[in-house]
Amino acid sequence: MSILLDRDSRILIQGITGRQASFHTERMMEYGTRVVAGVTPGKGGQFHLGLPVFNTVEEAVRQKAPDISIIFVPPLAAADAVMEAAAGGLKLIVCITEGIPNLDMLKAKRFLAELGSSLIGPNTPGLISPGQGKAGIMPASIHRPGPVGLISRSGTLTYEAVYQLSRLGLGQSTAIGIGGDPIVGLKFVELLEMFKSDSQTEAVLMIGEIGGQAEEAAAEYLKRSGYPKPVAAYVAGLTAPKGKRLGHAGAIIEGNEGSAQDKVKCLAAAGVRIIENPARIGQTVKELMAERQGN
Amino acid sequence: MSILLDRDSRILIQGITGRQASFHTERMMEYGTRVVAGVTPGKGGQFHLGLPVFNTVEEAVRQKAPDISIIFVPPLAAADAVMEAAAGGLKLIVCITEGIPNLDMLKAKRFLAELGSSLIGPNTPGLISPGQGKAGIMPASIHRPGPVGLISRSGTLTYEAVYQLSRLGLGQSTAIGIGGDPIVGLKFVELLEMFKSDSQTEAVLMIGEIGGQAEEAAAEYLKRSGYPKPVAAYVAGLTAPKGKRLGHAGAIIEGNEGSAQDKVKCLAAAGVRIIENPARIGQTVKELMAERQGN
Amino acid sequence: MLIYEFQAKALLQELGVVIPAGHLAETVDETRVAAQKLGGQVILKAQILSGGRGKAGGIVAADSAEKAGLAAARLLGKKLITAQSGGRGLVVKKILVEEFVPPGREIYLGLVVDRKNEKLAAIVSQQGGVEIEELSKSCPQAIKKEYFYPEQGLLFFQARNLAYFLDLPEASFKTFLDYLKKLSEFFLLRDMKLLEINPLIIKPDNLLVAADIKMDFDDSGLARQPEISALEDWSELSPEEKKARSFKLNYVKMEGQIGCLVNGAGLAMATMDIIKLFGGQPANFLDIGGGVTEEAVSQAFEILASDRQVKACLVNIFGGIVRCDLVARGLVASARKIDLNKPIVVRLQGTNEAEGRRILGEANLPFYFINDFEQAAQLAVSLSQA
Amino acid sequence: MLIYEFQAKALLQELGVVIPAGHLAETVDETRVAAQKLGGQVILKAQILSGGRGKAGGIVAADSAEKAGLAAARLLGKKLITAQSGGRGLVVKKILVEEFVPPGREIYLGLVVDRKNEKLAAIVSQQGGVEIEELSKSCPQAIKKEYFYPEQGLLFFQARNLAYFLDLPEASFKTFLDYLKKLSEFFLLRDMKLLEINPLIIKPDNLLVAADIKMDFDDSGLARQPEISALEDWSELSPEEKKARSFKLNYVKMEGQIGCLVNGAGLAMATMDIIKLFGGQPANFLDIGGGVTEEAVSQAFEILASDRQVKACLVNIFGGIVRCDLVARGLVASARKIDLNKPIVVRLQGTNEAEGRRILGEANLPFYFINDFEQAAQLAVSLSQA
Repeated sequence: MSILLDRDSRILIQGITGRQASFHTERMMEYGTRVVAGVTPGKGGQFHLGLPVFNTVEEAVRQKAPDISIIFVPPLAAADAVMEAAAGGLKLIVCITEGIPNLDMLKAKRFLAELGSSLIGPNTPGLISPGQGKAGIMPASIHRPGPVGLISRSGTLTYEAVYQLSRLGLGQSTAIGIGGDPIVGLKFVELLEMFKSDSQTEAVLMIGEIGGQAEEAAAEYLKRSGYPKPVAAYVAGLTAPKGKRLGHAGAIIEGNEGSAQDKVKCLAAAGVRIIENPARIGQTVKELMAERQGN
Repeated sequence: MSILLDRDSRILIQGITGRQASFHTERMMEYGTRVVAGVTPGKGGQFHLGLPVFNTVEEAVRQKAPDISIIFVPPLAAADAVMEAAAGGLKLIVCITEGIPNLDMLKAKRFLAELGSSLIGPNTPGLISPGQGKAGIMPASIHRPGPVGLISRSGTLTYEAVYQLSRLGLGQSTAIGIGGDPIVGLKFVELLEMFKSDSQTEAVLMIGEIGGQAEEAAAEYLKRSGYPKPVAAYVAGLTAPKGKRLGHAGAIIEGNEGSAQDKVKCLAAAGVRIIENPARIGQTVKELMAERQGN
Repeated sequence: MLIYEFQAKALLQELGVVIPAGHLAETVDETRVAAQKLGGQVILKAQILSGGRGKAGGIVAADSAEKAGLAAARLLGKKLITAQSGGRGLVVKKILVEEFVPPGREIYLGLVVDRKNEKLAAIVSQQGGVEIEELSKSCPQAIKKEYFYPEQGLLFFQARNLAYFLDLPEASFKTFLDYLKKLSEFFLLRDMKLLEINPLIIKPDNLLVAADIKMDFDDSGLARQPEISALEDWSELSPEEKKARSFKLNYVKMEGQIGCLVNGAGLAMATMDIIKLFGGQPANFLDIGGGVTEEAVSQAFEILASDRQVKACLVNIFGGIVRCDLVARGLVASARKIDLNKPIVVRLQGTNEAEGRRILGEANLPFYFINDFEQAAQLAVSLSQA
Repeated sequence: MLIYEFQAKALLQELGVVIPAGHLAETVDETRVAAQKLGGQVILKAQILSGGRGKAGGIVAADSAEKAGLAAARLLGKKLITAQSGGRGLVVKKILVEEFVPPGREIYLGLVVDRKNEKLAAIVSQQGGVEIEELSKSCPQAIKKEYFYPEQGLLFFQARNLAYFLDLPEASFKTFLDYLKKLSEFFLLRDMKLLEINPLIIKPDNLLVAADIKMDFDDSGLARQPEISALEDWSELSPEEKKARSFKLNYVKMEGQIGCLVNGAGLAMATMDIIKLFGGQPANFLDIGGGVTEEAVSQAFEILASDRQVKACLVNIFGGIVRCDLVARGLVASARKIDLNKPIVVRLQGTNEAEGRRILGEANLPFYFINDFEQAAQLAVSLSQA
């Protein structure tokens, strides 16, 4: 199995007629993902990439019953699109868009919580269950099906990690980018919980970075839950200066919060294998899994 | 037992120094209710009716650990007071105030739902568990402890019903006024559910009135749940004209919704004993209970 | 609180919603002048605080200023009895004279506080000009609703959902979204209960014109809405209603012969119901409320006693906050002022009931004391039919 | 986006928050005139986009216009190095000359987007003028927070809770509530990330004066906040930063010797980290982003190559959306324009990596191709230390 996404998942693309959306929708379909429809207000009734386009999510849901929506909508309209997906009944929403205002996301998250919809992102490459489906913009070719669950706040660094894993013969059950913004949907804790009961997943790799408290929360959860699977983590930004935003809107050390040092300390104390060298991510995961099997 | 309120309940009075609040707080205390503190912003540190007064609910909670708050705060500040009580951790809030704007109540209800607090009212006489405690403004003397659970949208009509019951030797487990406004907290369904598992309650009396859909919802619930206890209902306003507000802000037949005839029809279809003559409320409940015991 | 169509249209115009050109007229001459200004072909709309005017003859077309004047002469001062106005009808004192809007597609647009879902609802229908409630029964698929939270407002995708449902011409699409946004914000800002544009006309040039408008405000919100409160027209109220309002009495005139004076809305309704049950007809709903004064009771009683339809009165008091002695004193004070030639059945229960009965007993007036609710009602009915 | 204190104070003044009388000065003369107008006894505050000015000597008192002029002469053009400014320091170009506010009680008032709770937080402390984060560690009971939803705003009882916590004099109580209401509304309206008044001074006459203010706006909200965007001062940026900004490159200058050019923020951080791990020092953070053009790559590379601190460069590309050949072309274009006398380690992975290497190989420039991440970093470090 895998989490969140498998070969039966039916994908909706919001903002499908945009350039980026079109490109990545084609890549997803090439990978065998079941993309069933798109939404672009004003283009309802047209076909795009062979897919029916609807004016509203509501209409797309009525006609095509998707269960995951991927959002490629410009930043100032994206939170509304997320809420539209939730109101339409979508239970998993993947928001690729970068640059959504914080306040918009806060409102959208409260809205989603009440409707019981989950969000991945925003500002995420999305997620992939190798060999089953891809709901995102990551290069599919580096992925292999396998036993490692991957949760990451980063994009290309995740590709790097996946590349290292696959080269060592370690495939991935599901690899999820949780997004680089200050306010994102599902974070480490919720996804660790899902990987816990996923039979395919034998170990989890976390890729954290500076800013926020998501890694600290994960550490607390792992400790509290007596997490049964081995977990390794790399946290980017040990050399990051305070108060400077490094690329991601969420990657900023504010006040005394969010330094990589603190995160690494918490995770280590929770029994997580810390990866210090980002070139040895795959190697470390492999060693960790071998040790555990040896026991 | 009883529902919502018993002799261990610790009561907080918001707006305690007002004239009405003072009068009714004294009556509650005379009845033996454990009123533990009051709140009036700006009067913190004073004593009133022998009770400590605090500036904020937060402070009152810290010092006196109340579990029910009764709100006697002017209409335009009352919804804020309700939210303050919920934020302070109070799980039951009784709002006596009449004339709170609809939009304020809608906001407050969403706020309370997220915090898991329950509201009785607004525009309610409150509730009483005879012989145990009184959290409201009803005349205590007419009540007797006993087997009838009473849920009512009205004030004096409830007193009339209680008077009739008590005269026939039928006491009340708990009698609750749910309030005469369009937007109120707990309604028939939630309270019927509580009476269902209350051992003291052998029968439930509903006093409905025109407006809204609360009686219809109750009928549906009773049908669906196969409600195990006998239920009788009187619905006021069979002679009410359409579009006119009769006293209560909520007592108005709007469009095709909310007529007493419709409500009576639904309730009867759900197996509720309908009381047509408001002078025979007590008598009908007595007969109903006797019939059921006869079976 | 309902406001007049012309007031509602002025509010909408401030928001930027297009309304038909029009002028308010209170005389035949003013009507003629207004019609002249508007080019002669006009619609005259009686300004009363009730829906259903059209069927009652309150909306008249005229194709010249001359004919507009004649129509106004017939309309002004006329009593309109609509489905919602109650039996006594509402007198036409003002006419809104509007340009004739050529027929086009008509749609319905409404915003309302939805009690059942405890949210706000934005409602549209492709069929404008009809009663939305009837439509919702006969043809629910012709209606679309979107629910929203007051603190969040109508969301953009919701407005879009409604617009697509209506299948609007492209040239009207943005205007419609703009209207919805402004109207929903106004609704929230002004503590409204209901806002209906029915019909909203799509003119051949795709302009959206609000042809008829209904606005109802939450009475409980008026205390913080001085601009809206100022729109209230007391002249629509009967003298009795005015008196009741000024003494904070909940009074609604009805068509029967038994005047009712009760404390509490539920008990007042129940009192009306029991009268009907025994074959009588209540002349009114009257809830004196919890914070009532002796003076207010006295005024309340005068309203009943001076109603010529009333043949008998029923006073039904369950003393709680309201004390029976206070009510008794109010009754006596009033009975002394007016020529009381109607039988009064009095039932007093609860707080200070004995004292109340003593006061009434000493007054030497035509009171019948009955302690039992049912007997009191039966007596009132038989007295009213004597 | 941070704005200057004088800009923030102007915004607050529009809201009705009291600020000290003051004037902005860019020269010694202007400072002297401003001080004269303010009565001689003044505070000079260097206007730089960074906190911690006080400790860095950016805030100076003067008790006459003459002395103010002398202080300004020392301050203007000076480089201030604060705890948050980074090593290179910020040049003082403007001075806010303010009236001297006599000492009084100082409190802290802050509004912030709270990532952990995913709400907004209003924060107060009885101890103003200190760093709130340090206080929250050393003395958490001195701080009170209220969390609220953006769509609902700060609730009245929450404002009251904060005010009572501060134990304000009665005469300041209402003003404080009023400030909180206005500030929280402004915060929401303007897409802010942080608003701090620190200290807020309670003057002996109970007036509340915002003595120092920090405002930080959500960069993602700027697209809908033209008034705020207009406040950005590009003159604070170094030429490199300006260039990076105009090409949408995420560039942060640091203190080391190895210039880094990477795609993706996480990989860029990891690249810095691995350099440090092998004993080197990164000269910058540079994420070229996903939508980068050949021209932007070229500009990015020029920024690195022209940095005199840089002894070696490390290009680390994991091609996904970004194609390796595009990056290669950008590098070559740039290397041809400038005099490239620094060693460049290049690692290309992913989309079109072969083509990228071919392009670089043909360029006949000092590139070292290393496929392995670790080896690439090690080589860059040793080259930078040669």
